[in-house]
Amino acid sequence: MTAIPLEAYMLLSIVIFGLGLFGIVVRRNLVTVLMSTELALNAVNIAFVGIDAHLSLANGQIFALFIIALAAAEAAVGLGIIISIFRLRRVESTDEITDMRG
Amino acid sequence: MDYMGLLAFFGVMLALALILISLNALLGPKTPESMEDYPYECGVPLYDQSAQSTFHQGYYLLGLLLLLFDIEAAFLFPWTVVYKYLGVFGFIEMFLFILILTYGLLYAWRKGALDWQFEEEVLER
Amino acid sequence: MERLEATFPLLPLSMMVPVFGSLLILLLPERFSKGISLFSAGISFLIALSSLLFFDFSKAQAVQFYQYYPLIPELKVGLALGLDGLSMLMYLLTTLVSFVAILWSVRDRQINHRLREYYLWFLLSEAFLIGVFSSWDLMVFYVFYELTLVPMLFVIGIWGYKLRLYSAYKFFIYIFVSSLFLLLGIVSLAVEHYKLFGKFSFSYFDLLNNHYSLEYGLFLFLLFFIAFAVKTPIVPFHTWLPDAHGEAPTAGSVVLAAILLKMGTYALLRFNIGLFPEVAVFLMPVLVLWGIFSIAVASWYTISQSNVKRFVAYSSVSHMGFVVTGMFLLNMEGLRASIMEMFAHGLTSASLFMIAGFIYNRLHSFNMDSLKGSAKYMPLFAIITVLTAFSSMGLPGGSSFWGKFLTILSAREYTTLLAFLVLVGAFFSAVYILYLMKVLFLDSKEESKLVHFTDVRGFKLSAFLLLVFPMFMVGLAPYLFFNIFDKSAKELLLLVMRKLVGG
Amino acid sequence: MENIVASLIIVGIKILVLLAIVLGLGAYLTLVERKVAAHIQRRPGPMVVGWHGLLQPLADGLKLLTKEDLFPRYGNKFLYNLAIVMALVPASLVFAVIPFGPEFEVFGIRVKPILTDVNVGLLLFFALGSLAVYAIALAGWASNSKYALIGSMRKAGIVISYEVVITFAAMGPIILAQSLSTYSIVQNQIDQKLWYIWLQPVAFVVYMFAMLAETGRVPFDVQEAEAELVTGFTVEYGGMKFGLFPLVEWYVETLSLSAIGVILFLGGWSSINIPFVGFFDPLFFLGPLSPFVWFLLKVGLVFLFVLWLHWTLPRYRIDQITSTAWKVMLPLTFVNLVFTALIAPLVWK
Amino acid sequence: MELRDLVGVIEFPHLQLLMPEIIVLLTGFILFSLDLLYKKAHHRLFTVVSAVGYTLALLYITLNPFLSGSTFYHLYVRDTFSSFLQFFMILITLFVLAFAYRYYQQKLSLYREFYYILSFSLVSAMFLASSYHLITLYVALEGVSISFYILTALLRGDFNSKEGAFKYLILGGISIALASYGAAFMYLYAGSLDLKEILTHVGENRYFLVLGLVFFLIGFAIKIGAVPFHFWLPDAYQGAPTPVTAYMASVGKLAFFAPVVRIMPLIEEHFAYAWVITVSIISAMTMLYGNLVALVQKDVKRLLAYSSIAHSGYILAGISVAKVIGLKAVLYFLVAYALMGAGAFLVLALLERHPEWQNRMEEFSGLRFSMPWVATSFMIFMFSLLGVPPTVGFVSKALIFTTLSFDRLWWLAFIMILATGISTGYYVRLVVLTFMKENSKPFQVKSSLAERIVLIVLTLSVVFLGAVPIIIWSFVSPSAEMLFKR
Repeated sequence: MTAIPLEAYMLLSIVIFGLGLFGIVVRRNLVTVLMSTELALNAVNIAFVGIDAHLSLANGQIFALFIIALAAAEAAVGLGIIISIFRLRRVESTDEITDMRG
Repeated sequence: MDYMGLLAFFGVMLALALILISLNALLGPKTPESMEDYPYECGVPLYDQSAQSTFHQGYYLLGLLLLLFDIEAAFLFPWTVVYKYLGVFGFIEMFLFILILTYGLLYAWRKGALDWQFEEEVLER
Repeated sequence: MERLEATFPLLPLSMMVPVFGSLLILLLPERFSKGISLFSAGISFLIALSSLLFFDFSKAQAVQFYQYYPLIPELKVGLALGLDGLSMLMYLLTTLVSFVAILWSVRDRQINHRLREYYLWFLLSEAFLIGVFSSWDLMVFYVFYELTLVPMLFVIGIWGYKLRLYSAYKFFIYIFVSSLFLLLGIVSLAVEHYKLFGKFSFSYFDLLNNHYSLEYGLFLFLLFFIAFAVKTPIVPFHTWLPDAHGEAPTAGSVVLAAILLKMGTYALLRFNIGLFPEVAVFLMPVLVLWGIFSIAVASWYTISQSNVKRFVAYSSVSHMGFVVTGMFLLNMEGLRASIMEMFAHGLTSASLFMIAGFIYNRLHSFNMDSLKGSAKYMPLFAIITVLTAFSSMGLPGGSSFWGKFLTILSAREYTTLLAFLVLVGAFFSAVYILYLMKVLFLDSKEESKLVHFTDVRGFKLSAFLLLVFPMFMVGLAPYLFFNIFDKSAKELLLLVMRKLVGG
Repeated sequence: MENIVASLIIVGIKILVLLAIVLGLGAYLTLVERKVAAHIQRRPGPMVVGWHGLLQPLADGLKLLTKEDLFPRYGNKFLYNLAIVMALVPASLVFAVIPFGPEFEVFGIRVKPILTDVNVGLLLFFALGSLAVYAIALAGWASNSKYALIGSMRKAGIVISYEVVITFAAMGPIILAQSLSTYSIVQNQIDQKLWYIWLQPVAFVVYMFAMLAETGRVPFDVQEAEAELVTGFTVEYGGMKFGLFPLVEWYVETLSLSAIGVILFLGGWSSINIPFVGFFDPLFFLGPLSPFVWFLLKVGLVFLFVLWLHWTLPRYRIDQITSTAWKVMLPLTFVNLVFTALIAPLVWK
Repeated sequence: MELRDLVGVIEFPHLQLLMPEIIVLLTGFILFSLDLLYKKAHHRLFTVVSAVGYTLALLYITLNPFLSGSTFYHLYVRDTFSSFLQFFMILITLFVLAFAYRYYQQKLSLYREFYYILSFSLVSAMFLASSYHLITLYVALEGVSISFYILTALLRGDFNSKEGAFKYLILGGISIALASYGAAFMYLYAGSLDLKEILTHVGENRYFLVLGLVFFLIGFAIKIGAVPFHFWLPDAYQGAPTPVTAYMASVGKLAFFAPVVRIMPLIEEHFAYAWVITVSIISAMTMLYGNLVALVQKDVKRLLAYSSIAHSGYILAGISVAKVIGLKAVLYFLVAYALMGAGAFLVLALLERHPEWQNRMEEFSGLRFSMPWVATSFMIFMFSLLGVPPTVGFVSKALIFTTLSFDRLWWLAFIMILATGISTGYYVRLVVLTFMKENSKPFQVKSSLAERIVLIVLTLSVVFLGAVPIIIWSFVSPSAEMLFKR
């Protein structure tokens, strides 16, 4: 049985990472932006796991595990902040939170 | 190879699901009526078109809690499998981990995240 | 260079006296401020005078009262304090002028609020200035050099005249930014020393051993020169000066003109010539012509002023032109002229600013016209004014005479044309003084406003006398002063020759 | 080459069996439920179609297939259909990691009666279980109807609460078995001569609670709450699309969760256990078929237990359900985990 | 089974190495428990408990300054460098703590979470300063960042606070994603997660390493606020509660720069060229941009935020010279900025307690009359940020100049002079306003004893450590030499 080549993993992860960054830049909805950052982090996970399979090591998977955990924490905090933004002012778009300028 | 079986099964189930979804469109009668595709409102005329408004923030909190605890579970799974080889050290590590988790749960508890108070100031306290 | 270690911490002490005084001012009630500052400035002046007794004139080229306190041994940064002939002169000037400035302030009506801060800043500035003139470590020199900015910023900004905030701001930015180049130059020297000898050093004596290619030397020279040219100032860089001097309170202008400008010329002499003799020689024609240009342009500006303070300020610029010209002529007479002019200008400009301040105290105006008729109603004041003015103009017997005369002499050593150019410069500077004289004594057809005011007396008179007396000492017995700095100048010249011949 | 062909055939057969279980058994369980419910309420239940209503599921299926295909006017069509896929596929995929019996030999080929004995079988189970939330949330959201949305939020809230609980509850058996593979968990129970329920009674109870909640069975069926929300998040679905949701939720999921419960706590296909001594098999006469029968028997018993509860208990409020999960069940599982970690060395060989 | 081999070599961790971290962490947990179990606990109790904990950790570091070694399979490294940075992190956290209670009381935002999130972020920051291992770095980085997001958002009813936090969160998320993606590439190159091993590894496909390093450093550049990755910083700093801003500006800077500084010695010769070029260009942009934009600010907090960006630029200038002298300069600058940045923001924190204080520039006019001592210390911080001797700001700038001259990066030195020249504009304007303008509206705030002590200590240390630079230098120099020793 042939293993999936590293290039495939890397390509996938790069594509997803790019999508994440693209989403952060282009999307306007607060939650979508947050999700895009999480997407980018998950792309890193794919890369790590793929590299691990390629090198037959385990360190990358541990890294991926930590990324999962901390990304979750970040998402939790992010959602909290978004909710409190929403409670203060009914905004949904990043265009609307530009009180501070200069 | 194990996963190939899984993949095949997944394909079969996906196909099945798609078939079952589309069967009604093929087999069912088509009798268009003006009101038939209105959302169900107990017969009362529709108040507003979108129901996708806000819901109780308790659900958000549940979501956040799930996020955190499920992830911590992901840390515990590897530990459960190799616990045999870790000995006392593994036990202490796990104990600390669980302790911290319990603290997190306690925190959510004390801060009222688990009580569905139907008032505004849950997050703020 | 030879260093004579001090057995007695003279320089630290004379720096600590004002600092200690300022601490006392902070701690004691405001009504003691005047007395304390007067007392500590006087003490440090006395210390400076008495240090002349211990100064070994036979070894005036050596650094005497030398002491070293390491700050960062690894980089060889340390508090290296000492006086050679040149710094000795500047040290004397500093303590004298500081004392005079404080003496003047005691009766200055402009200084009527926040007295405690005022005297605090003056004492601190005296301490920093002593530090500037006695440091032999470039980094420490830079620290003191920068530190002198802070007191002056506050003095101009708080007790100055109408445009004080703008002037203080401008003054600080000009000097601070230009001196950043100096900082870069200083650290580059140390790094160069590291690359040559494998260890850092900021000590002047070590850095004398550095040698550079001409291009690199030129680059470093310019880094130093920018800072000092702004400080001195030389003409295109002078625009901060009229504002700062014009808006500062009298005592502030006195210290600014008499000492702070000397920092620039002193440093040019010490560092630009001392550390980069080849470059100095290379650039000599440019710099000399630049100096003469500076004299001429500044004189032109001076004549067109109607504000006395700005008048004096511009005249300072032109005097500084003499100093720079003399210095970069790079012969014995030139250096003598330059140093003498530095000292002389310290005295005369201080006195001129005090004259302006005196008039302002009486009439609340800096207009030239206010001086009209002073010869009639305030004879003592008029006499002092005349003495100062002639001294500044360079009449024989006046203090500036030697500076101008020797500059011409030294220029004569190169070509007569150059001497002629310097002479033209001297002529210009005579013109504006004569213009001042005209206003003072000849334009008295109209009724003077000075009728109802008393003449100069008391504290202010003694302040004037403290300046006028040395002016004539310089004019009449220049050898007293040549004794102090001649050997240092010769040493500097030797340095230049040695580098040129040996290198 | 032959091996590959053989294994392909075996995989094919296994998939067919699983399909039969998911669709056939799933469908027939509706009949079982209706009969059980009817008998609990002292009535006969469906009696018309076929003998004692045996053909009723078929008739129901046919009826559902010939309904008109409706779609709520303001909904999102893609998500609306995706919800069904997301409900059916993961729920049925769980069966891939359920071992129905011990390894046996047919025509010289050793066959494990499990589709894929992966070494992270339980992890796969939890992962697929988590996906169920998406189906629910999507269904409610895509319908764009208030009743559907409220129902789906309630259900999702419950499912995510109990997802955590069920995960932690399952950790006890995993520690004891030192494996995440479902097959070896059962094998370990047999080797250690111990059903894990004897050491994990608390975890088992918690697991059962969580199972009821996850499948939306009474007493945790607030997502439907007939009197309030009609049929909850499925209110806007019609025809076969409507039919699939209860099929998945009430039968396929219940069945798979029962099976996993049996595997984790009741020794899978092993016969009756006397702790640390051995197994007692009253069905020995069935020979090699006995493990399979035992497994089905246990699953069936657990399933019937669920049905029994469903038709006897009242319903709780949503906040009561979730706070029970977090305040009672989760701490219990924590304690159980530490306890298990302490006693685990006694069990290991 | 290889599993047995894998876990068979369990070493017992040398816990004394991470005693300071453990103490701070325990403090955090004690605070946490206090909050959970004792609902009526007064904030003073929280403050005292945290202060005691931090002081203990500080004492431990002070008493064992040369403790070094690594534990947890090289996941954690303690050396003089980390002890040195940690010392200042804890110290400044203590300072910030003194200002917290009254500030939050004034802003009606007395969340007890502040105390323990503060200590958790401190622990993460301490870990960030003491590891070569990418996993530890990642976890610590996330720890610091997440705590910062929360701390930024903890101001009741203040939209700016939430807005700043959200922007910080998103950019922080990108930065972490980039950094970890870089880590993935480096891992692919060397098959190891230890930065030391990665950067000394010789293997094929060197471009993976370069790519990884670039991503990794861009991640940190975002955290540091280097232009063009700075967008979040002014908003986050302005939105955050001011004590938190002080904390983020000082401890955050120490923490986020630490890994970058650790990489410096490992930049090999053939990397050095690219390193110098990229870092120096970023540095030039950062200092110019920060100062230019700060010049036109009307809000002092935002102005200081931009000045913080500019200071990142100065520090980056030192980093661009990956030599031992550069490292020393950077270390000195980091500590210097931590002290003076914290000081400047803490003065603001004190002033913001006045209910009508809006952080406008004009409000500073005549501050000298209403609060002479606060004005004086503010002046000293401004002068230090500007780089007037004999403050720490001056010494650090001089050291950066030395560094640049060492590599003959004249253009960067001139840009730095230009940037400093621009910065003169606003720093001196603030001083001029404070001391030389008349009072338009007297603001008076009563400060507590602790606040007074902290401000005095900070002011004096800014002056004294600058006048006698040998004190910090004697720690900076050996740490830098140690890092460069292979």
